[in-house]
Amino acid sequence: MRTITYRQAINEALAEELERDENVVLMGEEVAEYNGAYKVTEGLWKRFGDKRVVDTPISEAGFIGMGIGASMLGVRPVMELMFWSFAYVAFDQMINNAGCVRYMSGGKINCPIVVRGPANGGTNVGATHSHTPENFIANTPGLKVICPATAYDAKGMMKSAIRDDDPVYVMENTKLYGELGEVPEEEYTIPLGVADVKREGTDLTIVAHGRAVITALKSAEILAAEHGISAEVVDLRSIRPLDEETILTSVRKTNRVLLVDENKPFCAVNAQIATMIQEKAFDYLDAPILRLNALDAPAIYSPPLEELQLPRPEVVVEKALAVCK
Amino acid sequence: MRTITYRQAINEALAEELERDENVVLMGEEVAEYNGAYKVTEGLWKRFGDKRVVDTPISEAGFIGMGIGASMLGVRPVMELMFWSFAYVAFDQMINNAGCVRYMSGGKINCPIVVRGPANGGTNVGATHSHTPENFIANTPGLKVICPATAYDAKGMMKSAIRDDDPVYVMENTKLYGELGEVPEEEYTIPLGVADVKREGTDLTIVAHGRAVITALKSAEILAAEHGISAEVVDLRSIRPLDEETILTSVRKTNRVLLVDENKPFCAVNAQIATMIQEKAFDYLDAPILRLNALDAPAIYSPPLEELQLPRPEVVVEKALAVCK
Amino acid sequence: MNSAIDHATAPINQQLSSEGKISILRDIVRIRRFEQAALKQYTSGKMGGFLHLYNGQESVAVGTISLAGENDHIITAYRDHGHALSVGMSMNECMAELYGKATGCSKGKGGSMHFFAPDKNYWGGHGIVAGQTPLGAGLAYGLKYQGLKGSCLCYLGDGAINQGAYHESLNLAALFDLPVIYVIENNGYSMGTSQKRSSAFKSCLAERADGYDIAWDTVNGEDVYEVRAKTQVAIERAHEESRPTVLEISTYRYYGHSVADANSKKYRSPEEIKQYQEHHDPIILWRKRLLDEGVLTEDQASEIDKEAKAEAKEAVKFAEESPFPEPKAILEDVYYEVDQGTEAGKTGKHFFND
Amino acid sequence: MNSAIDHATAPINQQLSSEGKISILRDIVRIRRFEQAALKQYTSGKMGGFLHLYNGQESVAVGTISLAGENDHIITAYRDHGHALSVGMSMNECMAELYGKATGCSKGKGGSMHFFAPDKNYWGGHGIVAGQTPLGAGLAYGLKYQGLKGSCLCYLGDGAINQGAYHESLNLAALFDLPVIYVIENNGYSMGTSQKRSSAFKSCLAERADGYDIAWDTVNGEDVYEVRAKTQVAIERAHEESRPTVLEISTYRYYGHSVADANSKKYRSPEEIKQYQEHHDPIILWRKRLLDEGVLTEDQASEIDKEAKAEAKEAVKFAEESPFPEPKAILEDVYYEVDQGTEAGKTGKHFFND
Ligand SMILES: Cc1ncc(C[n+]2csc(CCOP(=O)(O)OP(=O)(O)O)c2C)c(N)n1
Ligand SMILES: Cc1ncc(C[n+]2csc(CCOP(=O)(O)OP(=O)(O)O)c2C)c(N)n1
Ligand SMILES: [Mg+2]
Ligand SMILES: [Mg+2]
Repeated sequence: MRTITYRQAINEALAEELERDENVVLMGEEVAEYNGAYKVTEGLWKRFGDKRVVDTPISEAGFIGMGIGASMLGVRPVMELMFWSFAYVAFDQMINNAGCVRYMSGGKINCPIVVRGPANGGTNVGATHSHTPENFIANTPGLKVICPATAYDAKGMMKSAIRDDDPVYVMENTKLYGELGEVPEEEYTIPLGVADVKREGTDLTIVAHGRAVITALKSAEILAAEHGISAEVVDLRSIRPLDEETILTSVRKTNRVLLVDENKPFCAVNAQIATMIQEKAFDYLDAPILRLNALDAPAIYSPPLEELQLPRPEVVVEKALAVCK
Repeated sequence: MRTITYRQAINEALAEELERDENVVLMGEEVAEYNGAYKVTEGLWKRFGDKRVVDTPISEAGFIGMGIGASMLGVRPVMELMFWSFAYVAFDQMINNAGCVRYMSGGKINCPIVVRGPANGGTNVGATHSHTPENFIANTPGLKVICPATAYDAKGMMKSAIRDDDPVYVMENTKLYGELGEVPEEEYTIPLGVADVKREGTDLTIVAHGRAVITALKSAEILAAEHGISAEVVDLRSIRPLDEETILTSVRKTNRVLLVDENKPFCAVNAQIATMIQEKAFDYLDAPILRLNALDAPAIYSPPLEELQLPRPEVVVEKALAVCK
Repeated sequence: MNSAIDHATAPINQQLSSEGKISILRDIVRIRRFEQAALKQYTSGKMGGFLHLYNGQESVAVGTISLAGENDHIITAYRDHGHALSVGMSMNECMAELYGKATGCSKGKGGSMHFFAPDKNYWGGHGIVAGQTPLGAGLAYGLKYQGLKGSCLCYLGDGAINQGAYHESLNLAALFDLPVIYVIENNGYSMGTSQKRSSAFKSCLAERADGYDIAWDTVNGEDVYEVRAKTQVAIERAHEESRPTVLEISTYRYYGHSVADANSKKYRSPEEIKQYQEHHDPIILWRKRLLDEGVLTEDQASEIDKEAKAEAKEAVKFAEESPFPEPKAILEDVYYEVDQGTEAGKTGKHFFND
Repeated sequence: MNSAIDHATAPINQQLSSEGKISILRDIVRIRRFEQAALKQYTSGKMGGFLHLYNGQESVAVGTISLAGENDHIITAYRDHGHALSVGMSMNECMAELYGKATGCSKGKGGSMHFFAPDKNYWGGHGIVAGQTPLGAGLAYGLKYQGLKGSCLCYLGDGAINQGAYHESLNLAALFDLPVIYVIENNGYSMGTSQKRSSAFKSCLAERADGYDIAWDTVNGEDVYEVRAKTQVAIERAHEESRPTVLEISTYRYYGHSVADANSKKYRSPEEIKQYQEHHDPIILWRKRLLDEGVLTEDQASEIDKEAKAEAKEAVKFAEESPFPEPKAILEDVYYEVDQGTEAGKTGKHFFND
């Protein structure tokens, strides 16, 4: 199969959906003429023109709210947040308007909007630019949120997100944009709400999402090579809707669980997962579920320290050994 | 001891701190001339005047940011959000500025600000006015968040919050404002980060915060009277900092846990608590930890239905029986 | 009337038939009677939450919305009963919504602040101050995107203009040439705060539009003819030039901010309220105007009032007799895909109570 | 100079000693040399994250801050190196910060966008566009609250004016009579978007201040005398009347939005950049002015440049040789109470990794 980057995979998804449905419109800061701050929308303005690919001023609350309003009329905006961290200036629009208007109208309205952009630490851009709010979004009934970890998933899920008739918030990762992965030429979609076992194993289940999946996979190799531990890696891919069954199936097999997550620990996504597992697979657990998160401080700038702040294979392995001891 | 309302208790805390420290200034929409939308600041403008009690326009991002800026200079603003739900228009200021500026400046700055107001459902004001974002705030290192459940706690903790040199976000509850409780005449403070066993018991630990504590206490009575179950009720009071020891001590004694929380379930505060307990008291648990949260939808308006949406004693009892079976 | 111009002579008003004029009166009266009935029921504990009455402001919604055509859309804040009835929603569904009944326009899920009727181009009913202003720009964006000659009338209060979202919306509206009309319903107060204590301005609140090169005007809201004449200019600007407008319409509310507002007679004098009710009340003024014009008879006027009262009474009965939603309704209308039973809606766990 | 007025004659400039004039040149040159050194190190991979250079804009920070007295405070966005050096921060601490070293002004925790020196009235360095504007109002509020005759100079970009927070701040500043001066550094672009494509306006961006009844002015940023003259008016307004001002200072950046901006020569022509560098460069212009005035000799000018270069080189050495923070530093500087070891800081769990 051909190999393309995560960035290209998303770009293809956007192009295909722009092609397929004339109601799809891309919007955001620098997405058109500049080709996107991270070049995810490269070439799309040139190809689809001013109407379909639109540069916005730096007004996230305004333009995302505008997108939500347009979506109520059947337009299908795909909004780029240059960084998901900037969502906080638009949070009211994203939570209260996109997230509640269907409910408050008794189901008369739906908002087929996608908000996408990178949400990650690890690039030394400091505390205000390194937020990972998938836990906040998933807390909000009415919203959906996904965090694809590979080019294949990013393309297939982005297409599903755009076709979904509810608001879907897609969290990408600047550290993954350049990563290569196999992506078929043929069209495909991946449904939201389906986890993926990225590596099979028998001794331990590692659950992760986003870039933590890559970290988990590297760690699983070390565990196998150096410690004879066979770790299964479950990639959540979609946070809400969530595929609990795939997680539980793995846990019932391995009986030991480590949750790796780049969220800050307090009420991280993996706190939800741990809670669920202990409730639904209590009798299958041979040891406490352990978690590994970003170190609990705002994202530090200093490059070598930020590397220590995020989950990395050495620490995953250490924690895995603790779970398996 | 004399009995006053939760509202009066907060009012006294504010008055005493205004009296004690001339840097304390109250600000918010309608807090001065109108005496507060929920009358928490009643009489304070009259008593302390224009400089110390200030009405603001409807510009939460602006005025809370302004308070944060003033706090960096040593002013100690106590900002009222008429509803905590309105925090979402000011989220960037509250998370990125108050929450990160100390870190990003390498400790050169601190923000002794308090943001307070009600955060609760149950009053039929609809989805956009019923958010309970204590989990979001507690996810953010650099911020502190407390949810007092009684008049006594509200007064003592509010005073500590105002004296604290970090940003402290206080979540009150409109359904509690009118509740009476014993509050001493003499001055006292309650430190942040100390949970309170509101009822002792031996068979089951119920952990709760905010109004869920009151629900838990009612449930505990039913459990004792009708089911012979002795439930201990641990009131977190402070979410961050968190008193894990008091929780664990109780769990080690009762070996069974129910977590009651008005947060929506996904990544609720009680997901963090469950995760922590299963990790640190794994061998003490005789059954899975169960949770009870608000039903997982935006807050419904319809009064009889909203009552069903929030945790109530009947359901707490049912869940408690499930934990104890 | 103090104004030098008689707006009755504006073409849009000249075109107005007698039936049209009477229909405007009927709509104004219906709002008044609906709300009076609602107030009574609210006071006797039949409803929860807030009740923000539109009493005194009726001519604004009715006057502006009387001009709305097929592709003109409406969105407003929480003080939304008047706009709802103006677009043609029934008293029944509105009253039932106040009661939180399953027959309410939002199935009892929204309440007073959240009336919706997308089939009548009415997009609510929004509780977060100014939160609807980007949505208004978005509705205009959508119309333009779909190649329709339309507009969005987006209402906000005098206190709402100080929210950042409104300003961001103004810039977007101007920059993208959006056919949106921001209607500032200036009733002089945001809760207990007078306009002067909440907003810095030079001549008026609408003037901020200047900084974005947006056309604006001020309007005397008690005069239906003026409201219509000036709104029509804005609608034409929207339809023909796809350009935004800001209209500041001065008006007044008789009751407190919401019915729960215990201070409503403290931050303004009873005389001020009385003054308005006696000399500026939109029903009295419009009724007198139509009587003067010979378009309406006293009998007809009384009949309209009687009908409106009866309709409101009927609506109360309807609401009373309607059922509350079933408990399972709590988890409905959260996700479109789930409600429709689509494959997407059935894949993965969407709700997390167990 | 095209302007009819020679701002050199303004009293504040007349009072400026020769040493003061030379000091301004030195500050401008120091910023230029500091950033050129930083760019070189960034390009060779010594730093992480972003590097937003201030090249071309130096006269704005230096000119305005040259007027700041004991109670005048400064806050800006992420393009903050110029302001930092202007308030008197050392090249060493700034360069070390870029390297992420423990000796950096923010202990390596903030990076390029987050320089701070509260002891020099410098409150950063903020990465969220316009997020600093309410803080600026707050600093002014604090000064006023404490009864100090001061001001806050709050800088923002031409793209930042479209954020709601800025508008909310303007209203607050006007309403509360805050001594804040919003300085819009209009370099014509927000990233790759020209002013015209991001902002709707009538004559200029500052004019939006009118809607809030705030005084405003436009300033030619290449002329230090003009910058100082007009800023002084604003500072006096702040000090004497406690009133805000909006100044829009036109300027230009030579490099891309940040060094990572690969498109910097696509959205504007190389000619445009060259044109500015040749005819509007603040160093060339000010230097020439001082030479013309006979205040400066060519030798002195070269000496200043040489010293600045040497200082920058020294700073690179300092940064290179400084240690990175210890890993435990990651969890420091989160909570004041914890850092100080107070009772509050020791009560309850503050960090949740285990
Ligand atoms: C963001 C936000 N802040 C505060 C409130 C509380 N609140 C509701 S209405 C209102 C006053 C609004 O006044 P105005 O805009 O003049 O409208 P009016 O009530 O007069 O129609 C306030 C403060 C809110 N709903 N949303
Ligand atoms: C809220 C927010 N949105 C977007 C960004 C990304 N961003 C950083 S700087 C910038 C351009 C700002 O332009 P301008 O205000 O003109 O300042 P300049 O860079 O020209 O100094 C953008 C879009 C951000 N940091 N914050
Ligand atoms: Mg008003
Ligand atoms: Mg710029």
